[in-house]
Amino acid sequence: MSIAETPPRPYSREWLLSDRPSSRRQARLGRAYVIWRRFSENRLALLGLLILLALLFVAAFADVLAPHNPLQGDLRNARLLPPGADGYILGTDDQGRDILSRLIHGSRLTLLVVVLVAVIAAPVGLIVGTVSGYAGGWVDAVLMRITDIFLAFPKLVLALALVAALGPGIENAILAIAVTSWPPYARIARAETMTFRNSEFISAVRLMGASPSRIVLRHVMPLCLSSLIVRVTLDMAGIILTAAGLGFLGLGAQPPLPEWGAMIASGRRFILDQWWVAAMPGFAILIVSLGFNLLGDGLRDALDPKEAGQ
Amino acid sequence: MTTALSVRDMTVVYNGFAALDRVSVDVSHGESFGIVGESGSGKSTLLRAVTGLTCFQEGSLTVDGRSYDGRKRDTSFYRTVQMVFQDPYGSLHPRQTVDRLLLEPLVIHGFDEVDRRIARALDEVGLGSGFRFRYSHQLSGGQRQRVAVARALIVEPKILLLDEPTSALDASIQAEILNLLEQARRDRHLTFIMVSHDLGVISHMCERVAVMKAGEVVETVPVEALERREFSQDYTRRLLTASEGFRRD
Amino acid sequence: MTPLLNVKNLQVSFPTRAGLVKAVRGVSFELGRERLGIVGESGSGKSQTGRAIMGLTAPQAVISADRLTFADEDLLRLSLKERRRLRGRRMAMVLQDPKYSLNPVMTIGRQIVETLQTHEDVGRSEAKARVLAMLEAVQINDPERVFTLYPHEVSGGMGQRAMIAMMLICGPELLIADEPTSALDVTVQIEVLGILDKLVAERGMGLIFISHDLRLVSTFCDRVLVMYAGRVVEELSSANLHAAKHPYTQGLLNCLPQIGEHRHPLPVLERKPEWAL
Amino acid sequence: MAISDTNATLRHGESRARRRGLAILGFLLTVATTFLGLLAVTFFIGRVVPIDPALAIVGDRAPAHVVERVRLELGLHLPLYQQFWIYLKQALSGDFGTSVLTTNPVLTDIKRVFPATIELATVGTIIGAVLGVPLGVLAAVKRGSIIDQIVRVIGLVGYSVPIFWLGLLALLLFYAKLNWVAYPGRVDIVYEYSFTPVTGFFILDAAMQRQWDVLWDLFRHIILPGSLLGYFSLAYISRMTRSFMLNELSQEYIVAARAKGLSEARIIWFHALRNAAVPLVTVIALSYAGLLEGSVLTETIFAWPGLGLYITNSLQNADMNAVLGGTVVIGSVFVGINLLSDLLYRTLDPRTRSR
Amino acid sequence: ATPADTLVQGWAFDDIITLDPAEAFEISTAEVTANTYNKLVGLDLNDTSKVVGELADSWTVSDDGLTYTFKLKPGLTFASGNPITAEDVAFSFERAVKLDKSPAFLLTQFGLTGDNVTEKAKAADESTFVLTVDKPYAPSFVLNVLTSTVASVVDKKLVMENAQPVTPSEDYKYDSDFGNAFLKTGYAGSGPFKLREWRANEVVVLERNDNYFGEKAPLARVIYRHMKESAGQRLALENGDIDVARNLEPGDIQAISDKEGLDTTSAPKGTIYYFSLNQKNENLAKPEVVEAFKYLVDYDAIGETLIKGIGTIHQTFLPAGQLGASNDTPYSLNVEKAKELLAKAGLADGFSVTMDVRNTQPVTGIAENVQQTLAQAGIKLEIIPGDGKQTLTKYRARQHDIYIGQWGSDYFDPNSNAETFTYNADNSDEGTNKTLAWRNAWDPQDLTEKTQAALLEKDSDKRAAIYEELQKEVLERGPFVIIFQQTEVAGYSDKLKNYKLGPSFDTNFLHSVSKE
Ligand SMILES: Nc1ncnc2c1ncn2[C@@H]1O[C@H](COP(=O)(O)OP(=O)(O)OP(=O)(O)O)[C@@H](O)[C@H]1O
Ligand SMILES: Nc1ncnc2c1ncn2[C@@H]1O[C@H](COP(=O)(O)OP(=O)(O)OP(=O)(O)O)[C@@H](O)[C@H]1O
Ligand SMILES: [Mg+2]
Ligand SMILES: [Mg+2]
Ligand code: NI
Repeated sequence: MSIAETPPRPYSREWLLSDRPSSRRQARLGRAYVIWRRFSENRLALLGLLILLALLFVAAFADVLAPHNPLQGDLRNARLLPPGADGYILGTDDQGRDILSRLIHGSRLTLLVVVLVAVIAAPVGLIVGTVSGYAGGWVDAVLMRITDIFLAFPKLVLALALVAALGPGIENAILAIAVTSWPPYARIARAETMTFRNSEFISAVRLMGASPSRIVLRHVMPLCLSSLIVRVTLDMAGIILTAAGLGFLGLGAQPPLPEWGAMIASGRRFILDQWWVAAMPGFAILIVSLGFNLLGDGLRDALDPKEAGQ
Repeated sequence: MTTALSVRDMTVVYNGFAALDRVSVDVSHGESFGIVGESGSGKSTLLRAVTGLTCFQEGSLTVDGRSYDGRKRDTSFYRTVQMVFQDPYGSLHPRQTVDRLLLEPLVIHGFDEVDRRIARALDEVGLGSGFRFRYSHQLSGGQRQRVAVARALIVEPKILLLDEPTSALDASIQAEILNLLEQARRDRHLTFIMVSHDLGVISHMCERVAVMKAGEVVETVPVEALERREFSQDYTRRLLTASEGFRRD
Repeated sequence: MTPLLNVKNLQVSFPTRAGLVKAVRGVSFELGRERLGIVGESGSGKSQTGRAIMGLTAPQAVISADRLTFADEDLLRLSLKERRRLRGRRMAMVLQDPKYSLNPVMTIGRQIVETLQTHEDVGRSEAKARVLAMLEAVQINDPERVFTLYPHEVSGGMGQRAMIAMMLICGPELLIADEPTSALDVTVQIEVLGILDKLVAERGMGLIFISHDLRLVSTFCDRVLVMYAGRVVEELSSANLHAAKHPYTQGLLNCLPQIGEHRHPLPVLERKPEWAL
Repeated sequence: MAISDTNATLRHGESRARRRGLAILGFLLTVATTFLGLLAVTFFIGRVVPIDPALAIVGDRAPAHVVERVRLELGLHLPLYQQFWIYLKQALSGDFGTSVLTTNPVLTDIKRVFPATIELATVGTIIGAVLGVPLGVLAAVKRGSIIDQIVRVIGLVGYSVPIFWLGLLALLLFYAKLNWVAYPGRVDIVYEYSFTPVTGFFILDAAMQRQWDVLWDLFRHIILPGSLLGYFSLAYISRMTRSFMLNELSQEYIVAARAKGLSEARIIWFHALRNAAVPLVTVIALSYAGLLEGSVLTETIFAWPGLGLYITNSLQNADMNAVLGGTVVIGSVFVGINLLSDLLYRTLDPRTRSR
Repeated sequence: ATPADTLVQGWAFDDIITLDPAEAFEISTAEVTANTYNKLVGLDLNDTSKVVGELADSWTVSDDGLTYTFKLKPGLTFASGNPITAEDVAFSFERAVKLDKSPAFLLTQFGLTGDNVTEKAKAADESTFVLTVDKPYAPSFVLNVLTSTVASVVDKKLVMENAQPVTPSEDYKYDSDFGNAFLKTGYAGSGPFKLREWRANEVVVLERNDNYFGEKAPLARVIYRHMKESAGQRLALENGDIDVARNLEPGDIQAISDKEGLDTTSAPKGTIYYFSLNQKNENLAKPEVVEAFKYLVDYDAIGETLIKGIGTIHQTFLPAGQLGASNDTPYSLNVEKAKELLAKAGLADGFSVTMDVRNTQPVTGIAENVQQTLAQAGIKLEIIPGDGKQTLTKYRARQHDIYIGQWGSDYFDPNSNAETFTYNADNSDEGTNKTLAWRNAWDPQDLTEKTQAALLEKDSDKRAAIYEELQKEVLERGPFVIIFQQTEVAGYSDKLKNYKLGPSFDTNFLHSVSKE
């Protein structure tokens, strides 16, 4: 290995890929760059990223992008128009509202659901899992019993029951999905923690005299994080689908909110003659959750070279 | 000579299986003490029980005049006793840079001048500052083991436990690590307890050696006795013969 | 008599993201019915040399050689199927760790029988009889019992014996042993080597013994190849080991601590870039 | 060495029986606490639901005094913990009460609807496993090839598509436009009274009674929802198969098998797959459990008179007895399948067998 | 395709919770019992202001208007083969009153109680049944009530054979359940069809009653398949998997009537759709706001789209066809006027309010549309969807702001609707008569008495006049925004002969339907 005589220009490729970084930042950026390179080799993953960036963009600029008012329709004149008619690119629904505009505004709801569920469920799962895995003993037993109970519940039924109990609405749907989606994270985090728990590098940290909380927080959690991120990303699709399923059963977002699942549900009535009313939001869901899946898949390969077999 | 570490009748039981069976060992200050034995004889278990990574059920442990029970060790214990593990690939956190690895003990024990200490520790183990911000996967096995040694030494312990520190390394690199350890011991007046299955390494590094078999110490002899083949146990002889290479008869 | 194995200018390289990794760079040697040792530090290409001969290199690897013949077969020309017929029957390979190289869900007996039945048309009872005999030959006391055991149920030494039995059951002419004992305890290691040695001597096989332990190789083999960075830097007969010329070989010999020897500090290897050229 | 070997096994042998005893005890404890938890959570959700259970019994238009009387009959005036205690006692004696929706005992209802769900989930899992495993193996063996990409995309789309939507479109195409499959439902009404269910598994019943026309009709009904569920489990199974196979194929024993001169086919389909099968069984069992409990939406779309639909209907009608009973049944099935896959794991993996 | 002797109907009947006539009070159940049981009298399908005899051959009303004497037709039998006697009729009244289930008030409002019912409703002889009421009600009222399901005659012998013993209690003083458990899913009637099976949310199966005393039905079997979705019903109808689709939505009706081989039929029903403003909400309690809401519904657009074919715009509380029903539709969408009114109420900037909406069409669609038109006047409407039981629970507890729903007449007499919309004797939360007026905390003042008076008015014309007046009052100041009256529609295969819908839910008879 030759030692570079002249240090590479900061932020250049060489600088990032240098195997003797000279600062913490360079090391961190270098690592990120390597992951990015591995990730970006995967075309499908890039496609997924693109889809999600597009989703973010659409959500951010929904007001500008939407050609019509998503909530006010023209019942009398513009009901159930086919795609393309009268400037309604994707047609109109049974209230005479522009489907495209509703889809555009609905992206916000989708993002909201996804982000909130991730923000609620993932940390809960991570904490429960790592604590339980690291502590072992009765802490583990109690936490895992609770996890088991939630796992044994039929997911959608529990979500249904919760929404029925709390009343329909997007917030409650989010809560219900979050309540049903943390146990798998806890399981993963626990399993991973258990493999690390007896590993030598954790033993080494213990030998430094680190307290259990420090070990869990600073050493175990970061390790579980990448597989958790992958899992959460992959689960996003499932979350979107569950939210849509709740919406479909009428328990998600209330009308007139343009939630995609609820849009399918209301479009379902016209599927025979006006297929687009139900088909369009379905495509939107498919594309976005495919985006998340592609991204998660790419992340898995990039973050976990073993899984990708590289 | 004063006793740095004393283990009395230590017993460790895993699910009804006695990995250590009433083991007693005394190591005096400044001594280098070796432990040999076949795989599964309980060498690592002994070290882990001393450091509190594994609880021992019976027996007693005295380090530097203070006695410890099977379970708890306080922070000051870890400033006295440090350990280097066998597998250089497994003992470094895969997501942390060398810098972060060395920082951790300093933060825990509240050292000041962390930057200087890290730089000095790296110098001491023969790794320049160029290695400071590497991740462990960017290091070779020998370099990793140096980092592990640096990490153990950075808190300035008095006793260093070494669990087969070179068995995963090539012979040439083993020599470098052994030299490094010897140097450190001399500079810092450390007490070593070194586990190995290689009698050559033990006889090179240690003054006394305990031979373990199936969880028990079968005998403890000075290294010179090994060289002169003065020992009582047949098992020790078998180990010795085997370590001399293959012999066609 | 033509040598059993003739390797000339063997090259193995792996295309990776960081560019082409040349694992083996022009290795040449001949092997008769003798014990040849290959030593070298980790990553020097010992295993890749052995695997290339067996045809077990990962599919993405690029292999080339001026000459690669086994007995009267030109290995470079053979089809995959023909090479497969050679493997296990005429040339075999014992891997490092029995824990990983035996199929964990098959009994030991079945795995050995499988080798036999792949290459020879033998009935079940005959196969079993031969396998039992083979197990006995590798000094397993209770072959009937071991036959029915799963790999995890036997100790490392026992597993390695089974592995040897599996590879020798068809009576190959060439055996490549890739660090066959480095996962074992020293005392067991000697026992297993003893068995291997005896079988090679009795059956007149050619043996390539790969190890990073120069002392072990020199006591076990007739001839030693010393590899460094994918090349053979020196070829010696065991007897002349101490006359090694290459500084790398000398370094390897010197840096081992010995019982009853007092060199403080130990001499270490100073790697020279030109060695790798 | 032989001596130390037997010694070790002897020592292990002593504790084995005790450890097995502990394991069984632990398992029973798990089951018990899980049940208790299930019961508690469902019960309290049931009580929080802002629906007056009395209304469910007497209907929308009942006069006030009738509603009040039913409330008393149901014990709704009692404190919550007392209600739970009563419920617990009944549930433990196998009595989940009467469904107000169907007026049958909940258990009777479940016995009727659950086979439908099992039938559907079984067909789905069979389709998923029969297609998914080979696809996954193929993808792993030809990693990076076009086949791998195709399998990956098939899998990802399976993960991404809303099942109710796909079901709708499939119905539109295969029923409305092409008329290849039968109307949503389990069996044509024509046959509803010409054939007598015995086991509740209609396909089995029809085959045993040699009612081929009924069987054909059943097939036309189950094929679409079955394939749909099959697709979803295929997505999951093929993916996991691929990853397990990749893992196995990189193991040393595969190299050893090649060194023995085995053919690639035997190495892949026998050695690697046999090892991958060990975790795969769990995956398939999980996917089966998932289909059993997660087919609510499919059952809704395809009017499949199964447990998912039953629970959803009950939930919407505040029929809490039915919801609680159904949930507990699904929960126990989940626990049961987990246990079963554990047992299968043990039999498939010799390493866990004797440990 | 469906068998030739079997009629298969796709129908959403998730409201059925019991098939016991003494307990059933649901719309779907009414149709099933109507085809499987007989009552003393029934509506005259050709002139709904009249009743005709079913089991009764003739009847007389005493001069004081308190005693009704019914003479049964000769040779009547139950499906079981047992003869129908006046004893069975009396028993049917007795068990309905004593069981005291949801519909029992229809009979008890005539002064029948558990203690006196055996006296007041009794068999004078084999074929004479005498009913004594407590007040001289308008006979049209009494007879109309007797056409409802609760007055169905059950087979006393069969029922009592299946009755289960009960331990008497404070609430229920009798030692028998009068076959209630049995009849929930069982059958003991005399109609042209007998009930074979009901599986909740799956299927209702009727079979021809071969012991029917009248003309035997041509169909051997009638199957109702539970199908929730209009699109699904249409699809099945088009593919020949069902013969009749009963819950069609506007678009699908259009498609079916355009399709070769399929037909539609319709009949107005006594159900009206409305939304109501809870007077406990101080904004909604302002009279100007109430009026403004009536101007903030786009009746025309809704009529042309969302309810096209399944309803007609109707703004008064009496459905067309009932005595005294008025067809006034004075309101139409007028945002300006509404804004004016709101300004007058001091709410020029609008306000926020919630609406409980059950998850069914067309209610949801209408709610969403109203949401949009309200927004034009600055009123922010939040829709709280829920299933029927949920919204109803809230409605009955007077916890809603706005409730949108429907009201179907309990029996074919104006009093049913008048009572609920205009009667509220006790507007406190403890009020026992939970009429719609009460639920919306509306005190209709003098209207309560007028409603009572109409009940005793023997002269039909005068009675009608009272109801017209009541409707006018509610139209002006009632907190009810009534939108449309339901029209029931069925799409059917033209292989069917004589398939017709009746004027009410319990008159959708099938005994004359046949199939080619
Ligand atoms: N966590 C554990 N649970 C159960 N048994 C254990 C555990 N750790 C070690 N053992 C057992 O204890 C015995 C001693 O193990 P130990 O690791 O001390 O051996 P060792 O002498 O260090 O061997 P090696 O040379 O292979 O490292 C072994 O038989 C091992 O199987
Ligand atoms: N699949 C592969 N892709 C890329 N490089 C590889 C691959 N397999 C081996 N190599 C490289 O080939 C070189 C030689 O490897 P080989 O396994 O022959 O070493 P070795 O001498 O057997 O070492 P050891 O003693 O550690 O077994 C190493 O540098 C290794 O990194
Ligand atoms: Mg050890
Ligand atoms: Mg190697
Ligand atoms: Ni010395």
